[in-house]
Amino acid sequence: MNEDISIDSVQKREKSGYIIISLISLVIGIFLWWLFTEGLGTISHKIMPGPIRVFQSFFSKFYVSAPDGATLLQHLGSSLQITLLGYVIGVAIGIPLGIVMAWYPKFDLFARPVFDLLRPIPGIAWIPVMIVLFGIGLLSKGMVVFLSVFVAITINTYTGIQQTKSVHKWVSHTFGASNIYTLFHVAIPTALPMLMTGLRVALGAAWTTIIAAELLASTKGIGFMIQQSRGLFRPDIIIVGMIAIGITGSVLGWLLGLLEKRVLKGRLSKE
Amino acid sequence: MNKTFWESKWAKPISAFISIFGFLLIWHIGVNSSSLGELMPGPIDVLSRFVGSFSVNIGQYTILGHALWSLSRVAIAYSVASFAGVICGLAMGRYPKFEAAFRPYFEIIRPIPPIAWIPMAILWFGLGELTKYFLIFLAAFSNVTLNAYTGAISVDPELIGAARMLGASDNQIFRTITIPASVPHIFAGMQISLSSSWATVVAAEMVRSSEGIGWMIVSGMEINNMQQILAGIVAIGLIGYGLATFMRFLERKLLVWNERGA
Amino acid sequence: MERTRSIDNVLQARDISKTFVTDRETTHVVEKFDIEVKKNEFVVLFGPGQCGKTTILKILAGLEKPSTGEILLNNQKVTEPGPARGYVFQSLAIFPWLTVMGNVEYGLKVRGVSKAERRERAQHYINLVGLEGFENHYPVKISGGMKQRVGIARAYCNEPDVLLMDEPFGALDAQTRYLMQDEITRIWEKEKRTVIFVTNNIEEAVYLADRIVLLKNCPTSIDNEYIIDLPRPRSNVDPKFLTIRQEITEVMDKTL
Amino acid sequence: MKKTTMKLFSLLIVVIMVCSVFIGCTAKEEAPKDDGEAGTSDSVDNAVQDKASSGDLTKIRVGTQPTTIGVPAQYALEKGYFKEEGLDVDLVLFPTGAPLNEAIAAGELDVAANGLASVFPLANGVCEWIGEANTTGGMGIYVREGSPILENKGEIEGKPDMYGTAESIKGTTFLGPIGTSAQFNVMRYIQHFGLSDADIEQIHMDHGQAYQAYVAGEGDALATSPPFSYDAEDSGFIMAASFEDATESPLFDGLLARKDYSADNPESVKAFVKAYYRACEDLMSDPEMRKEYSIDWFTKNGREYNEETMLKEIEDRDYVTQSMMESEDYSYGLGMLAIADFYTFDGKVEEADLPNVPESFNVSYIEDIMDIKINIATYDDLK
Repeated sequence: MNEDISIDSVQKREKSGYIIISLISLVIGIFLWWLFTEGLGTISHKIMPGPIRVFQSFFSKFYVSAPDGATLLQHLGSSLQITLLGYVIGVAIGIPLGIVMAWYPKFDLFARPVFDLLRPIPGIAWIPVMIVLFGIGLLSKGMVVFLSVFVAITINTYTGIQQTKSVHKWVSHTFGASNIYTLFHVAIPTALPMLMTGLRVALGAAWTTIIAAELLASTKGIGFMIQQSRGLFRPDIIIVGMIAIGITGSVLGWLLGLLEKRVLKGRLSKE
Repeated sequence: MNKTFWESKWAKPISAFISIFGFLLIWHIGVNSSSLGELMPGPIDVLSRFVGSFSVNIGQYTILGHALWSLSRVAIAYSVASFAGVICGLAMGRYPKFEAAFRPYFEIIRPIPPIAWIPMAILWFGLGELTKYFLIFLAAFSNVTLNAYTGAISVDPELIGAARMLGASDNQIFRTITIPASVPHIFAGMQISLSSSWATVVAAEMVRSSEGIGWMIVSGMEINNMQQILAGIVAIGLIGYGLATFMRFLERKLLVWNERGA
Repeated sequence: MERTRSIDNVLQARDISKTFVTDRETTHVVEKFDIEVKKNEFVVLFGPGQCGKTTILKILAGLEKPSTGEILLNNQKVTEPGPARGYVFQSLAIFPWLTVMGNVEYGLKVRGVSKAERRERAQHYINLVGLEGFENHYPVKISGGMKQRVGIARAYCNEPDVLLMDEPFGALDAQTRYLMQDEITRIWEKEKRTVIFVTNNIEEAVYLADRIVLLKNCPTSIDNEYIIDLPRPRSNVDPKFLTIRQEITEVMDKTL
Repeated sequence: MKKTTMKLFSLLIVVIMVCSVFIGCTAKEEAPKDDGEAGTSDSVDNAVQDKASSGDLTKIRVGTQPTTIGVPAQYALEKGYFKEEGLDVDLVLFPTGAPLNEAIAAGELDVAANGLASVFPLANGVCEWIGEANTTGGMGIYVREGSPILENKGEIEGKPDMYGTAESIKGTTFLGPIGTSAQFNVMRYIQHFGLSDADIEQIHMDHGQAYQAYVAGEGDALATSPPFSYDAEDSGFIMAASFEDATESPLFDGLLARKDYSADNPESVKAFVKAYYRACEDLMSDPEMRKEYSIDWFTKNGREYNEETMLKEIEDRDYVTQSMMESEDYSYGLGMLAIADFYTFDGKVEEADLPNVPESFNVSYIEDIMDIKINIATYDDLK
């Protein structure tokens, strides 16, 4: 049964000269945003703060800890800490599980049903369970992130291993290589590109689940910052939080993309 | 168990039953033997609560009513998102100028998870259904657009060459070649979006609701009723699994011409 | 080679050359290529390996723009591809989401021919290439050889003035290849069309061609020509066939 | 044929659309209207009901919490006091003040009965403070047996039964919702010992979850309010500091009205205030009825009370009555000013917004209804 792999990488069309159009459309967008909020004031700043106020708050948030008790970087640090905790555990468990499930059909028969049932359950639904199991500290939030990472990694590893061409397996077996040897020297190298994509997709999943994790009990973190400003009539801080999440998410994805290119150098053969 | 058991058509269902039963057993032992017991209900209580909730109301509906509510929210938002996503994705593929104009906003929206949009969605759309549709729409839209776009720009140039040789104009090529060729991509995108939409329904129903599976979990959190929470989680898992299987079935039926290789 | 402007020239190409310029390097692929093809003439462009033959064909079809020179179709200058020139791709290029009938009638459909008429004409060409009974099959369900027949039928059905074929049998196994060579000869004799056929297989060239244009290696240019006036269907054991083949092979060895 | 794939594909979309709309409607029709629970009641049903009664009523959306502040609103709704005043009330419940504020900001509510969190809509000039509804008692900070904080008592003069010293409180982890009275309680408590929020850890959780987590052994101290404060006492936790000792300012839950709504339809707001205070008078006059009524409504909204805890709450929390407001030492809005002034320390209320709070005090409704004069607090009363 073929897994639906979440295509995360966006195949860029050749570097077209349309960058200018993108910039223009962005500028127009921001201008319209400004016009309807601070310009004409048609939308009250309580519903939608203007770009100037948002960027003011964005830069002031770097050194001001009002109103939620920590600066933007402290929040980011706390969120990243939880994300990486969950990510590392998720990768450590997800990759081996994905490999074993793909390589040993019998194990797959048993592991797959439970995995498929747990897979659609979002991180946020696990929050109460995690409170009970791991309390309200760093670990329980890390576990919520772990779940989303674990699912993404296992799927991609599983699909990667399954892509190993049977002809390669036969070649290795004809040389008398054992099943394990073939796994390590044929299947895993073939799965490497898919694995790398998995790492990037999983980091994306981890970063998006952090907000859910921080709805749990938290004293810091971007999710907490957003959650706090909801009751305080500070939509500008909410938007600052969203921008921070968006930028960090893209930067993380970009970094992993670089790693992927270096690791796979010439191997990114177009099938 | 002779050799052929593994190949026989019974292998899958039986092993599925064994593995799920094993999981419940581990859960049962874990709860009863450790201090976890006071706070965490065992599988028997949860499953009985889950089955019970088909007849007994939780809040205003039975679990079926909640499931229908959640499904209707997902169905409406998902179909609008798929429709918009396909149009946007193909348009981005077809008209590079549109892509250049639309891409900055798409790249900004994509990394921000639906949950982070809740506060602004409430300010813009209030506390009612529209906010929930908006959140689920966000979850589904980016994947469908991405896949429609990838489909549109990765059409085999030979096919386009062949169509051009047969006298097709650019528009005809787009309509009769690019769109059908990207249907497999679009469908893959719709499958991924359906699972992400279903996962977002919990977050969407955290926004002031009085019905839905997500509400069941959220209100369970408020009144500390672990059984209700776990029953909700079981429901989300089962329905999520069912939706994924349904989409795969649909694909086999609809894309009969597409040999979906590994 | 005299440059006549005789009226029966269907396709003419005058000092065509092509250089591909990429940021890393520039490659001259085609140099000083001229050709004149008469109505219903079966011309084979024969040359070793994969260097420029397909590019020339794509230029003749209008799929590729030449760096210099021009193409004349029925003595009019042409720059864009069009239905007047049919193309059969080496990679088959069959539309997987259309059935056999859908593929064959695609050209007519796109030009707005009524359903009844195009159905009838498409059926004619499906029968011509021997695919009766497979009209409603999807390409994924039929063999390589049959897919190539669909390609040929699809090109024919558009009733082009010239049929351009880029090593159409390259991907087929030897046995199917011989069969298809006979098939194409049968189809061609039944419905005469001007054909320009690219191949790197000498036997196929001699078996099919009225006239073989020998191409030198990169950058490709015309070496010389051979007129094959053997009656059809030819047989590759016929002594005359063998001598011509031998001759051309010797000439080819010299140019490598 | 190429047509079929497109046809099937669009068919799929249509099928999904149709079945979703169908599901949506059937599910909605079955929905029996249930006022008790946080029913986002269906305005269509309301209008139909009322057409029968005298004249049509004006619609008003009221937000509150299933706590002391919400009881009079629910009572007035059930007893029909609102209807008598010509109001068709759509009552919406929220777990704490923060989401209620959010609903106000989203323009989803016209008036609200809210707690300490009301300071934010006042400071931001979104709402008017149109009435104080009940005193807030029974809140406090609780710690477990053997907590270091309990070692010394009465360190702060004038506060004999307040526990703790700077050293024992430093580094403590407090559980409780931020932006509400619980946090205010913690901040003022540690201020007495010269500590600030950098010295402690405040974990934000709603009351229910916070209590549950504290019982499960999480965190060092619990800042909570009824009924959880009474449950905490029952399970043997000790009150390190009561809300009154820590904050020294009488805090009132009260009534908010969006400024634009209040400007456009003062009669509806006045009618609401009138019916609300009428309910307060009833509840204060008959404590037995108040106990029964409150227990029933609170438990229905997932807040378990028993006889004993309810009696404690009634003892700790009085509803504001006319006689109370007439008395000399009653100073309208003093609690709100104290809170607003306090919240400027961590930027939750900006310095520049401080004047908005007194400006938002609007006692005209009460003074018209009860024909009395209320003296209003100012910042210098705080000194």
